[in-house]
Amino acid sequence: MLLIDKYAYTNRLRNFNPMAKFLFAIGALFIAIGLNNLYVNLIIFLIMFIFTTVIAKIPIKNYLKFYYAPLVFLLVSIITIVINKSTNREVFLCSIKIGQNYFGINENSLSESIFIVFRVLSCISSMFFLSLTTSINQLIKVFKKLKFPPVMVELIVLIYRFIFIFLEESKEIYNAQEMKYGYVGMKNSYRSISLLVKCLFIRIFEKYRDMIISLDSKLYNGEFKVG
Amino acid sequence: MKNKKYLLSFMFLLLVLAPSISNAMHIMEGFLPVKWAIFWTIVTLPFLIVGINRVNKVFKEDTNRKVLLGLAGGFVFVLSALKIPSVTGSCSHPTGVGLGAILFGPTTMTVVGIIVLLFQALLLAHGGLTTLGANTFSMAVVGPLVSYGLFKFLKKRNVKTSVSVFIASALGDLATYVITSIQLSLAFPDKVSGFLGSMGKFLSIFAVTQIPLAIVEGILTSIIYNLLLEY
Amino acid sequence: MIETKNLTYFYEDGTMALEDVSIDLNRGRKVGIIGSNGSGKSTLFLNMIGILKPKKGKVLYKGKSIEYNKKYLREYRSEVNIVFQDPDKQIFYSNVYDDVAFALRNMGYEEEEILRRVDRVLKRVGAYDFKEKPVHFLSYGQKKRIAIAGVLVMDGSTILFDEPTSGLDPVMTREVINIIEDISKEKNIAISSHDMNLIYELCDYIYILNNGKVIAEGLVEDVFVQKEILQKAGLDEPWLVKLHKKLGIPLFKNEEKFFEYWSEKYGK
Amino acid sequence: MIETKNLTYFYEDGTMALEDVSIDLNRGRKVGIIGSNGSGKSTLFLNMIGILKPKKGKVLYKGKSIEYNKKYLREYRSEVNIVFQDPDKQIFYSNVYDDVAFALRNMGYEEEEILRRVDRVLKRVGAYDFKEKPVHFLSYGQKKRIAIAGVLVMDGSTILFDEPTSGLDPVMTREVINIIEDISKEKNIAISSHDMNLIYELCDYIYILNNGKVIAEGLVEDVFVQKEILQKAGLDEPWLVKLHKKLGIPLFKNEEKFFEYWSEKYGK
Repeated sequence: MLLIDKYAYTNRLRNFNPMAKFLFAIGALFIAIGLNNLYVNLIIFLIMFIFTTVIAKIPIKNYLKFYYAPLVFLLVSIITIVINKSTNREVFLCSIKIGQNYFGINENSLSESIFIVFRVLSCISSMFFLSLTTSINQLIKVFKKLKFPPVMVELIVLIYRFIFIFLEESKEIYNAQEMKYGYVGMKNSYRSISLLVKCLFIRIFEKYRDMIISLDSKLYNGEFKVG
Repeated sequence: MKNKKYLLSFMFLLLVLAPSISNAMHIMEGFLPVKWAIFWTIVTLPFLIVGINRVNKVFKEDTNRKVLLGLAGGFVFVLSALKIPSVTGSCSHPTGVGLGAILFGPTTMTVVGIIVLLFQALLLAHGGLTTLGANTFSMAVVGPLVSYGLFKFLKKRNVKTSVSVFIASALGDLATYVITSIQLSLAFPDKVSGFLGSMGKFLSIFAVTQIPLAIVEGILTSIIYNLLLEY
Repeated sequence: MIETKNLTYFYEDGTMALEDVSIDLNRGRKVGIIGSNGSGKSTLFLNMIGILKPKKGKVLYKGKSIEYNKKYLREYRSEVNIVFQDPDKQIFYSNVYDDVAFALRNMGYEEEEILRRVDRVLKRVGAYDFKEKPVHFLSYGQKKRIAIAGVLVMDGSTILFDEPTSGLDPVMTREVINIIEDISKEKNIAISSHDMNLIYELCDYIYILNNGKVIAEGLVEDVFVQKEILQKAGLDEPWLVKLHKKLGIPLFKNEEKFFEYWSEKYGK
Repeated sequence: MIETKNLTYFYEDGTMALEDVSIDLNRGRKVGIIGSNGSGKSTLFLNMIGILKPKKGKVLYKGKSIEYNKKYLREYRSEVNIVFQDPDKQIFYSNVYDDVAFALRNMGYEEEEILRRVDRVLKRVGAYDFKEKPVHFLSYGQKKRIAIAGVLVMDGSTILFDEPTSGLDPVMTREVINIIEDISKEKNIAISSHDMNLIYELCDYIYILNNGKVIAEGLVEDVFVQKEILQKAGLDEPWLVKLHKKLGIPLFKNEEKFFEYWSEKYGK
């Protein structure tokens, strides 16, 4: 249902030691933002790219698609950073005058942006390596070993399970609404999405009611243990 | 029905803690320089610790609440994965995060929030691990606090509930957006005009999308509130 | 009026769901699509109503390929619609009337016309008596009727039913069958199910899906006697078919006819 | 070992759910509780495992009234447990192993013992092959098996099954029946269902519930031939019973026996 999740369980590195994968990715993240070195970051990106596509065998086409959304954000932010405003033309490499002010690209912000782009690419590729090769079920064990607060681990376990129950329901409700013209026009869309949220919201309580019965019958003693 | 009480308190939450993890802008993985990544993690930490203690206390009283909070977390995540057409024409995510739990107090939101943000990073590639601290601070600390405070405040003043709901959720959303802009401006002060110049740029760029979104969010939350009242 | 032509569908991760499926709903008034869970029945229906878009092949409506733009789909869905399996996921209001009126309101009908249509359709599915009750007080079978009403109210030419009787007890199953029989007098019907006795009695033409492929098709009487194919698809023979084969008696479409035959022949 | 004695249960709003229900699971190894949707089957089960407390009457375990304190109920539920209808509501982990181990960990077993037991039980329900898959990748039928495993692992003396085959296709139904048959060799079983053919084949003693009351009980062969009672309860006759009555042949418990008889007698 979620493509990244699917790959995490089916890629070629799925059975590789989860702690090793985790430390590898997190280590790379630290190096990437810690050193903030163009060459190092380029190398990290290339390594992660190869590990994820060639070794873990994530199809390149889908892999690249995952970059799409973050890169849009990156583009907008970079433009924001690169373009500055000043009354003094001297600070810019090139500029245009609008009214009293000059808008242009400053040398420092340009070089900063280049650093950002490389840093982002190396970090994203490291995160993708982790999320595409290591399933949440494996990560949960890693979190436990790393002594995350137990209550966090338990909530992660439960939320992860319930995400898919709600996802499936929301999809079915959405389809049924779509078939009834629920998303034709703005007004219908708002009404439909509100109804959908309401339906899911009520489901929380129905499920809660049934689940605590099931918990009782399984002798729940207040703790969701993980092996 | 015994659930009625839960339902009401939860509803309250829905309204109040609206600034959503879902529709706010996530700072992407690797975007923040190392010192700011660390800084925001440290700033968020106390809230997280208070939240965890709080959650632990609630769970001690009633262990079944773990499941309820888990369900709320799953729900919040799914809302963030839904798409609705927004005023600006692009697709955005609907409201509702807050949902976390007034039952558990607003700091609980930080605990559920950080987990949902973690899942968003790992499963949806929204946000990131190095920026988890900064995103948690804007979306799961400040946003909920603002909505929560506003809602309480307006309620005391006897403002009509649906209006309070609208204001609380819309402004909570805006607060998140302002904080994100501040975070970005601190990290990337304008090389020419400094922090303030940068702040102006980020605020105006994101205002185009975020202000209409905040309004949509407010409206949706009120509609949902009314629908739930019917039920 | 709906056909699929060599329809192939796979998920993003490459898992094959449907392969080269050609189905023609004109082959019967009530066409059955049967197969075990996971054989692709629901995915096929989602393709047929334009929610999913085939990766290869096409869906034809009145002989023309359907289009995937908003305008076309809007038109199309006023003619072709679907009753999903779980009523809880297609009833959005706590009020029966509002829920059945949902589609009409979205289509912009006048309230007067809506009132007329909703009332008529509620009577037709036998839900008029409880139209004042809040939905969460209704039984599963009653909700099912509301779900059917909510689709029927659009008055299209074709309705797909996804597992229409699953979870229903014998009496409610009978009632839903009667509703479907009634609708089929004026509309084209397709039913997906893994309940063989239901399909055997209700449908006239069937397709058997197995692992996303059509492994058999034909008139009910012809397909259901091919035990190996049913077995391959993980399905059972209807008991009337079993009797026909083991006892060497003629094949009957429903038990009434069989018992009639028997009493005539053996006077019992 | 479980009995209910004049059990009456009504909801907080006063709606009667069960009235004067006396049921004794010792009457058979596999006791069937049949009735239409809303007849009170599930409420009865919830009373039997001590989740709901009867308003009048009582639940007896080994001849003694069960107690409603935590300690007693924990003990009790390690002996008497239930598999609910919807697997999604009783699976809490995405990890199959952790989920099946859940009850054992709650009971404080050693991890080694847990590993042994979980593996054994997963093999027994035929779920060992997909134990590495996350639950959200599993089909409905596979989840059902995990849910059964999660209860079976406690190794109690009695297991209640609430609608065990609803929503399953013929092959999975057959598999679940086999699992239940297998379990019934060493445990007491109660099954609630509105699928008459299932109950007829599987159970030896049955109770018919209608509107919260027991309107008939007895050996399967005796009860299922009383058409009026089944009709009153909104149920169908199993087809083997219909044949028995209409064709004047003996009553057979399953189709194999019937066809055997037939071929012996008529050489077909």
